[in-house]
Amino acid sequence: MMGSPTALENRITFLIGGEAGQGITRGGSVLGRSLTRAGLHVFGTIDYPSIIRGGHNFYTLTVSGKEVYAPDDMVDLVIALNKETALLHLHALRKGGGIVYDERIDFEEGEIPEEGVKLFSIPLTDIVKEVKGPPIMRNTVALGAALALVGLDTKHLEGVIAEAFAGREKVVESNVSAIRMGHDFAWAHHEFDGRFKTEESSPDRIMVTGSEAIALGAIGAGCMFYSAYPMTPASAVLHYLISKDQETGMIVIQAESEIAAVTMTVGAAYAGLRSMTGTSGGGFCLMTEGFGLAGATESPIVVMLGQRPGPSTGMATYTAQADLLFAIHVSQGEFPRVVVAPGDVDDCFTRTVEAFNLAEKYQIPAIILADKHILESHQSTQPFDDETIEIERGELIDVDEWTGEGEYKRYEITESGVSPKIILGTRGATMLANGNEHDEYGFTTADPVGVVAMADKRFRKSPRLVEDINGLEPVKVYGGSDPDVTLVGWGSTKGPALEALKLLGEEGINARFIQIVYMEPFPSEAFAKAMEDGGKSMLLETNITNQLGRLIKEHTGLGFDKAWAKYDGRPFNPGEIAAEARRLA
Amino acid sequence: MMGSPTALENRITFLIGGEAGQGITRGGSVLGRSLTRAGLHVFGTIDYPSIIRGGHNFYTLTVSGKEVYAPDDMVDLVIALNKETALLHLHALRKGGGIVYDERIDFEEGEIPEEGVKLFSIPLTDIVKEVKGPPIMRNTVALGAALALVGLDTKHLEGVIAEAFAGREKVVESNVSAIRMGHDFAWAHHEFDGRFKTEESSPDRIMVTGSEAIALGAIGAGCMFYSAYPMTPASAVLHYLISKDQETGMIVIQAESEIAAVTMTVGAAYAGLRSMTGTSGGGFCLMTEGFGLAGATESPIVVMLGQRPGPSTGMATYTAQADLLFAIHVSQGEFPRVVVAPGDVDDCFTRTVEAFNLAEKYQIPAIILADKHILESHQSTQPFDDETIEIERGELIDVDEWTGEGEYKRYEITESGVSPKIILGTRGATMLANGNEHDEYGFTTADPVGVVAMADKRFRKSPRLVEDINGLEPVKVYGGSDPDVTLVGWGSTKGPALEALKLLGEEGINARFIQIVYMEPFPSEAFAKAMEDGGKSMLLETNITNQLGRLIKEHTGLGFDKAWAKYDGRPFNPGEIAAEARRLA
Amino acid sequence: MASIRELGTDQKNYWCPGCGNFGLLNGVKRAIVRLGLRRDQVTAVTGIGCHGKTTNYLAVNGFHVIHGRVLPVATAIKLANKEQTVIGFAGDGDAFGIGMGHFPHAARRNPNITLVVHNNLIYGLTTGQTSPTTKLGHVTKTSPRGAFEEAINPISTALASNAGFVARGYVGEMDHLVDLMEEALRFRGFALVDILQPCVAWNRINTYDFYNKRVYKLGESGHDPTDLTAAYERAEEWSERIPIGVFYKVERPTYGDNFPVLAGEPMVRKKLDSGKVAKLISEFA
Amino acid sequence: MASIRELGTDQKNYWCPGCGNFGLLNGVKRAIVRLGLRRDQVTAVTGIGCHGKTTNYLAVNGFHVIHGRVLPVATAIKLANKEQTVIGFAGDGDAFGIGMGHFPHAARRNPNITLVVHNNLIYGLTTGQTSPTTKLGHVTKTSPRGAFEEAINPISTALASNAGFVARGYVGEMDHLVDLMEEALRFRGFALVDILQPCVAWNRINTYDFYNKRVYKLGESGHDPTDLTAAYERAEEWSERIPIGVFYKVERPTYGDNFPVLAGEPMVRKKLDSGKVAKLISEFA
Ligand SMILES: Cc1ncc(C[n+]2csc(CCOP(=O)(O)OP(=O)(O)O)c2C)c(N)n1
Ligand SMILES: Cc1ncc(C[n+]2csc(CCOP(=O)(O)OP(=O)(O)O)c2C)c(N)n1
Ligand code: SF4
Ligand code: SF4
Ligand SMILES: [Mg+2]
Ligand SMILES: [Mg+2]
Repeated sequence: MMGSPTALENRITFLIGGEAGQGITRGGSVLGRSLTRAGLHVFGTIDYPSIIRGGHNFYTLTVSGKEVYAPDDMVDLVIALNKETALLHLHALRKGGGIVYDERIDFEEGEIPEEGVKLFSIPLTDIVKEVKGPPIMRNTVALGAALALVGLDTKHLEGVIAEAFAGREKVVESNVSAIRMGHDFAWAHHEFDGRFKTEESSPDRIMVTGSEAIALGAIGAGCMFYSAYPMTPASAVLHYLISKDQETGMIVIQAESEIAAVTMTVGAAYAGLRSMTGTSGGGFCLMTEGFGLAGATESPIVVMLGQRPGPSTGMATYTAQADLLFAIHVSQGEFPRVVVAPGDVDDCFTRTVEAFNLAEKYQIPAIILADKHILESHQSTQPFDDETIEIERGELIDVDEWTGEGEYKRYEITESGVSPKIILGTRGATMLANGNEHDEYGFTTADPVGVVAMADKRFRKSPRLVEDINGLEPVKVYGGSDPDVTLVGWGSTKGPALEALKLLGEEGINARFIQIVYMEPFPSEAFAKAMEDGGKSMLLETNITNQLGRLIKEHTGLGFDKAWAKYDGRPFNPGEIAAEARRLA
Repeated sequence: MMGSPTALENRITFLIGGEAGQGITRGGSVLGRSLTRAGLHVFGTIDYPSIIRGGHNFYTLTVSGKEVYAPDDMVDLVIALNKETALLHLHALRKGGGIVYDERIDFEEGEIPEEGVKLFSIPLTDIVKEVKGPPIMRNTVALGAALALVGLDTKHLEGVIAEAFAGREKVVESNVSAIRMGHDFAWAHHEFDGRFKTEESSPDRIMVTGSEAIALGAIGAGCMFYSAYPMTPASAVLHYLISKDQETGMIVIQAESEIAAVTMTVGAAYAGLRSMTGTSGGGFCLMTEGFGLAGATESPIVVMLGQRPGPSTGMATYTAQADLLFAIHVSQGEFPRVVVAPGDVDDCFTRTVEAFNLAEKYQIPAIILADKHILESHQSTQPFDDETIEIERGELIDVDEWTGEGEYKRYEITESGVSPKIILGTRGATMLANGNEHDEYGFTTADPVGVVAMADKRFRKSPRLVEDINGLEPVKVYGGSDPDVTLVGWGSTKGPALEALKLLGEEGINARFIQIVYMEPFPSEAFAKAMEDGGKSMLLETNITNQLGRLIKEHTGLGFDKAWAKYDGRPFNPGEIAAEARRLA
Repeated sequence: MASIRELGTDQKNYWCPGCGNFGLLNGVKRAIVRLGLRRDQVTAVTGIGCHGKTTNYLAVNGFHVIHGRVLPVATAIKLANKEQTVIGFAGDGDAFGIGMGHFPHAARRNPNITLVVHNNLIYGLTTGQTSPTTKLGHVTKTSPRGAFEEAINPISTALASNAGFVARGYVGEMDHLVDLMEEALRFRGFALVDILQPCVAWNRINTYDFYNKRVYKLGESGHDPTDLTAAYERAEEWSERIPIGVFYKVERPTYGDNFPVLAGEPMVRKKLDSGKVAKLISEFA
Repeated sequence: MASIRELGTDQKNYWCPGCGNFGLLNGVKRAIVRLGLRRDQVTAVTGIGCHGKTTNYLAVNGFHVIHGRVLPVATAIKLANKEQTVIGFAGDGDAFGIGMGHFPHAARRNPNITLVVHNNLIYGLTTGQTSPTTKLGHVTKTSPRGAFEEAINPISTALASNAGFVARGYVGEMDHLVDLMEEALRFRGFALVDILQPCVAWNRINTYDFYNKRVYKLGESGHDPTDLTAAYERAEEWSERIPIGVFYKVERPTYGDNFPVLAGEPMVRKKLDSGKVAKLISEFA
């Protein structure tokens, strides 16, 4: 049998599917981590409804010897933990692809086409029984079998499992047996062409989700306070940080509501801590007033907004980029703020550090605008380098640096617009923050001259802020010069767009992708420059009204040959982007 | 002595000033109402800090035989209830203007310039003592005196006071005596040129604030439910509606928070009532999630957002137009909505009715975007005509109209995008509303095809909504054709802009004012058309970042020769607008 | 009058097998049947959480709202159509975490509605975080060293807020639960029914077994439900013995009783009349 | 150590002449002086309302926040710098209306802070609307037929929420108030001091005269502040006799005690160290 196209280029896509509660994400990520350890590149993503048990879940994992930015549209190997999975994803199975399933599943005649689909029946249940494991372990057996099919050994999988159950010898043992039995059964009984060449391997990489990368970025940036209320897809940041609070020395709090979460964050920032909160749309609504308090009191906070489809509670476990304009314009009145949208796990790490630095340097609130697809997907990458982190605290006066002369003015009118800030408890100085309009000391005022001076002070930060942002690659360009077509997008669209560039390249179409990273202040010049000589242009957004397009129109007057709005809660697929681009080019 | 210029054109401006607690607003509005009854046109506005007693308050009242849209920059007669008032407003006193004050106030040498200022000392305190009134009654005496100075009798003032204290004979009596004694003293001892010709009078007019006009609009529109949490400058709507709940049959509730207020409003709308809430920026923040719930569940609610300067709690008792972009983009996700910004009390009434109709016809939330200046200022006008009100309930199925066949589908996919809505409790039908994404019945779904169908259904309302709005004069043009200069503004800027047109006209400068009334959906075509052949253009907004300008840029690409951002919390003055326009023309 | 079957929908039920919500829903349905209500006479308002799926499975009027806002929405609906039997369904997090700002206010207002709290002492739908009702020491995803905030006590919170009907049910005592729900729905005023609802997915402490060993019925224990002090004392019990039943019950005027405009037909039946405004306008002359 | 004079600012005071806030502020200042604290050792967090002007008049560290959010901000500040004496100043509306969602949570968490409620039973700054603590029948701008929602009882609400120190003061009993404030500030844990504060502008019922006739001191009445049941009973008293003093007082671990990272120096003193992340990153290999 002919190998599938991806197998030929040393690339394969797995899909693990079953019911909620069958450990689908766990299975997918364990496989991804094992393959990362094997030196391969991976991108894995989970699709699940907001249901704890039951309901169809599936995890798509694309693995390759080269960089992977998004899962492929088509699947090579389906690992079906129930029959539904096999049937539901047949349409996405590449010709020559296979299905790993429990021998106890019976397919009726005609359910599976006779040609082009390989059936890999494995005694999942029997093996689990043999090793006396719980039903959920069928998952593990199937992973062992899948590795055999793609020609890999189980060393790394065993390692990952052993670490996961560290200290529970018995469990590790039975899992390892399950893996090996699955592997050996498949090796003995089945054949599949998608064998990996691991010589292309790049070892010592890590695999993380966007949430984890953001959490690590926060830790690296010296965040000392995180307060949040659970909300998909932001909760994972909370979970991770709370699990590590003793190692990091961070205070991590589950607040009673998003209102409490954000106002606690502002309180901690006032005192002098780098502080952060995270939420999704509904919770962000509840944070808007506190966000404005941060703006008015010049308290540097970082808010991670993990977008999911709205309006209202919408679709809790799906993805969208539909909160952009809301985030940019949020809260009454006006004050400088930063909105930055990471596009992959590396961005999640580095841009989080930048957000903390900008927030503190300019004493303004910053929003990290992520989405479910980026937050919950796994991506392999080079380990983040903590040595590259530079913590810039701006005009924060260290406790020992306070000279103690005169009364301290929290809102001193300065040329830069930034007023030196002390740490709460500095001997001999008191600090008055005020969400009402105020004078230099922080006392409430409505004096027409004074209030204009204070607003001007706040907005005097803008030019330098813009300058700083221009130095941070606010717009990134991928692909060659003089392209036939230029794709423009942001956030998690980066991955599928980069994959689409590859697909187009294979067809000889020269394409470019422009990623806008900073949304506010908007990098107009950098963007306009990147758009020069770009051929046809296509905007990609997972929202209905093309929010980035509207922002671009406002700031640059530029339009697009095509503006594609996808809003079914699913991320873009590389293939569909390539197809549209092809039509346009 | 030469009459002041305004007096010459039968126009005069009073300024009543004193401490909070001295009844400044009351005095100003009583005078305004009396003069309205005298057939004159008035516009009165109050300037006060957020303080219950003490702190300088002043009420500026411009009165004329012709329409008045805003108070004049310069004052003819200062009624100084304390010395501070006389001194603070000297700079705004027109040459030849006068100061009414208590004879017990001693001005030091040089405090008052010898020329150009007339001093009208009145024994305010003595008269109050004589009629055995409380100190606050000095106010009343001064009003009587002021009327004498401008050549009017006290008939209407006495009438207004008598009604205010209806049923309290003694109080009425002493007030009337106070008025007459003040009047007679001034008549006997002082002379002033600002005499009114009342032959220009237009009788039977009313004087209302924007708040009152909006409340009346809501009542006229058939609003049956109003729930709010107090917040300046929105509270007056709540106060008025609660004071009239028995006459109107409306349920009016002071909720425990803005979150409760808006979600109650959504609940009432779901059940089938026209319902409304009102707030200012901070409270609006707290309503954002509930607003999205209205959007997702297609519940027609009306939210009055009374802007004041932010960020955060800002300046509670001053004015701004800095929540425009926040309001337009508010809440996560996307759904059609209406944002309408009334520019005067007539707009407040009619546009409120429109907001209710549009909200219900399209089953969407609507925002009435007002500001402190419009909400708290008094303006005289023709009585609103309830006969002009047309209540359009759209596809609301009356209880008796339900045929009872089949299961009712709250979110039936229709061509118009509007799904017929029943009233809660319709026999034989149950109605399921759902803030999660849902199918036609209202059941939760995340099916990729179904959710797109539902989003498309919601957005299919847009074209007809835009059409409707185009029929409602979304952009109003004042002034002649082929102007030298075109002013563009919104909301309460309308008044000073219209006055500026008059001033410019007097100088032979041909100016036009374009008022944008509907901000969302934005009336791009109507606006672009209005801008044609407009000469130089100037944008007027009381915010820092020229939010309307940014909106215009996004929608039409049009810019301005000058964009004026005023952000000291005070409304524009006609004179300053005229001066800028003159420079530009 | 709806039957149990008619009160169900055709939607696939996605609660975990064994979840206490099944019993809870069943108990509510049986009470509705006992009251002889038609489907169109009942409105269910649900919050966000596993409990929130109730509107998918209960075939009456429904409003699935946002997290924490069951009470203001339910209150308004009752005012809008006083003929509806309005039942709010909230989670412990929904009612006492994010929604805490409304609870005491609903209680003191006393609208004639019933609030059912699906109290599983955990955040179910968001995969097992600490809830305000999670007990001290309980290890969850967000309390790795055990919960260290004293739990909210729904019963004493309701008592302190002047709630007129304060009760606790348990899904493992079905007949008792149905009686309780019936009593709550018949009560004129705000009724809290806090229901012990095991979450089999995330709460491994407060299980059926845990409750079966501990619950006892207040009705059989000589408790006087008009005695506030006794109610406060019973509310504190949560160790060897956990009381279920009515802690407190005293009628007073309902919220609706205080609105003169509610004396007549339900608000939603009234015709809109723009003429009413004319007289008011003239007052501004 | 600050003196009374040093604790004042140069800002013109804009409370109405005769307002209870003057006495309240004075009482707080005297307690701070008694504790011998420097100005830089105290942080005041104020809500929005007349009470919120306190940060303009009290010369310590201050944060004038948004309406209703005194408690989360104050809680966070205490965690950030445990050496500060943190005092929250909230209005009755601020604390129990819009801010109600935080009160029970702060109480059960037990951060070592004090919440002073300027309880004037009215919305002062917004010109006299009904407050959650406004008593039944009281006619206000928003209750033209008299308030008809049972008032929130701050004392029983605090008790039901597990607050460790629950007290009521009255500005007309200055020495008692200063003692109370001192005791509250010394208390290790969350202390509520609900202070009866006449609003001379808008509340014509709960005046100095009203209170002078009624208040009595719990300390002189044989009340045992460790007896929860007795505390609930006293909390209900509000007619002929209104108790002031400590209703309830029991120490337990504070919120901060539960964070291992708070064992050392205050958080704000720690140096930021980006190196800590390296080991964590390696766990993702
Ligand atoms: C404003 C907002 N914040 C957070 C969430 C996420 N969320 C959904 S359900 C839930 C808590 C569920 O716990 P509970 O109310 O006890 O319900 P259960 O699932 O246990 O029935 C949370 C935090 C949300 N939907 N909206
Ligand atoms: C979010 C928000 N809603 C409403 C307001 C308006 N507001 C300011 S103070 C206040 C209430 C004041 O009452 P209380 O808290 O009792 O304080 P007091 O003035 O009586 O001291 C209100 C409603 C606001 N500032 N912010
Ligand atoms: S997670 Fe818990 S509450 Fe939710 S359905 Fe499962 S068992 Fe029930
Ligand atoms: S309004 Fe009341 S609370 Fe406010 S300052 Fe005046 S008396 Fe004091
Ligand atoms: Mg729960
Ligand atoms: Mg108050």
